[in-house]
Amino acid sequence: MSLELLKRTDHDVRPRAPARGRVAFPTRDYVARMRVSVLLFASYADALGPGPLPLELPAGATAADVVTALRARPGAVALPPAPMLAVNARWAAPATALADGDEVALLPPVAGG
Amino acid sequence: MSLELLKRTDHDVRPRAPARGRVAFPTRDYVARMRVSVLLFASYADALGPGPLPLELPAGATAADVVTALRARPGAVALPPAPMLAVNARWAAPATALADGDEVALLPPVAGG
Amino acid sequence: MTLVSRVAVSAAVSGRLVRTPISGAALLDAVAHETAGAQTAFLGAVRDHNAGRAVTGIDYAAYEPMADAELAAIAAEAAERWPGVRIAIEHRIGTLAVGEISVGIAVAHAHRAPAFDACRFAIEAIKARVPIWKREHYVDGTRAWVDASTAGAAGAPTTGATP
Amino acid sequence: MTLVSRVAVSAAVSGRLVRTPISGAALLDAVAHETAGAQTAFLGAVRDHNAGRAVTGIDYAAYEPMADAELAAIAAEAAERWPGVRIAIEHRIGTLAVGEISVGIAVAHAHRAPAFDACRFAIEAIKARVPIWKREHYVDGTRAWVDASTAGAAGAPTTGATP
Repeated sequence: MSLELLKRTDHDVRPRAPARGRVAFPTRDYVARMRVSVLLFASYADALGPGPLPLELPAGATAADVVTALRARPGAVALPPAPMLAVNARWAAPATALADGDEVALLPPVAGG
Repeated sequence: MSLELLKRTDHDVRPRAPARGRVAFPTRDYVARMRVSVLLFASYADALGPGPLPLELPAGATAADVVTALRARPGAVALPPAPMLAVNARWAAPATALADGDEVALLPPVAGG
Repeated sequence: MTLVSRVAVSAAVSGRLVRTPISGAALLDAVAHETAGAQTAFLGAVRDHNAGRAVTGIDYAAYEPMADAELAAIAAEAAERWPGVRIAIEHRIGTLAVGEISVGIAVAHAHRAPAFDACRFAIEAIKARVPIWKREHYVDGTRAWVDASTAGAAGAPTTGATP
Repeated sequence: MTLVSRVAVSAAVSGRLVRTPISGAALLDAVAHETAGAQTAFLGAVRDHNAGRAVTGIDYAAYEPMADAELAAIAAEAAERWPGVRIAIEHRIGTLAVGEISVGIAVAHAHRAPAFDACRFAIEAIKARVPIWKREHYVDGTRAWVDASTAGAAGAPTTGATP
């Protein structure tokens, strides 16, 4: 993944993060790196810490890149090969492109009811 | 249908009527005629009277014979060709053989709930 | 048959006629159990309309001993068909106003599938075979027995539209 | 997100997280309507056992804003899929004792089929997609997250046996 300035691509059409907590950058359309907030729950929180975990990623990073970044941390063995993900409180595929300020959650298999 | 003394047939195995209200006959196995009580409900009761209606039938009569007997009465036009029947508070086919003291109910299509 | 009037429902498997208001909460309490994580309920209430006519109330009449026995039999059959099911059924007779509950079913089981299935079975069985009839009251003061045999027929004061 | 604490459920279509006890009766009251002759309910309660282990209580945790939104979305989807459905959904979080209600769903409709179907849809959707997790407390004092991904696996303190 390139660390150079990257123009946002047109397919990046997910809902934007809420303004709350979003870091302001000099320009809206060109960013080199971004910061996301990672949330962990239940057994993932027990293994990796409760979060929220601030994470800096290259522009253009996807939700899957968050998982990759976490694998270097202690306790990451608790994560399955492809944990379920949410971006800004909505279910998201691993390929979902992230934006600065996004909230990315790693969700253990749900067990409500 | 014969009015002569008839031996009860072996196939007559429905549950007996409760002793309550049953007319005693000289012998258990040989009866010439029997009395049944006919119950009518809802629209049938409105048309034919609320009952209970005492009815004398030849021995060996069936539940269907009760319906036939009622067709001579005023208001019988309210009865469909084959009204649903119960004998002693249990659903019964028209061919069900009756015993002295039985309670026969003509039931309009049920509409509970 | 004697109608039991407003005593607490307590048996794990019960079905009966009542003459007094039905409480969904009481039925659920009756079947609740520490082993039963899933509870379902069905309540039938008097609607303010039927087959296009405004309804102001309903008289429920029954062949009482038979209806009471059939309700108990339906509860027993549900418990036999779905082992472990706890079920309480009540059907009210008498005159009910719009909004009042005419039939209540509560079911509890360790798992939700049998709890749903037994509840649905019970209301379908009640509508199919319990000798209960209803006479609707209309705004013009007239009354008519709901003729389930012509349910859904247009124009008639009947119902396919029983809840 | 702010959890609304114990205000009456009033909207005809609602779904939300709560921190306080769930009342099946209150949910049913919330959906009752004079046009709706059929009411159904599902209640999930904490069982005293799971996967062969005695359970003394459960902590329910959630990704709160997402879970709250998903519960509301499930209610809205039910109302869209079965037009005329009135539905109230509540899922509780926090620590619950055995017998306490963790999830409650009440549905009302003019007819019973949509009322049953929407209720069943809602609990299945909740179990499939609302980010809530539970940690069971066992009699020996230990606790473990219920791992729904290995539901039914023998031996593990897990559950396919969620109600």
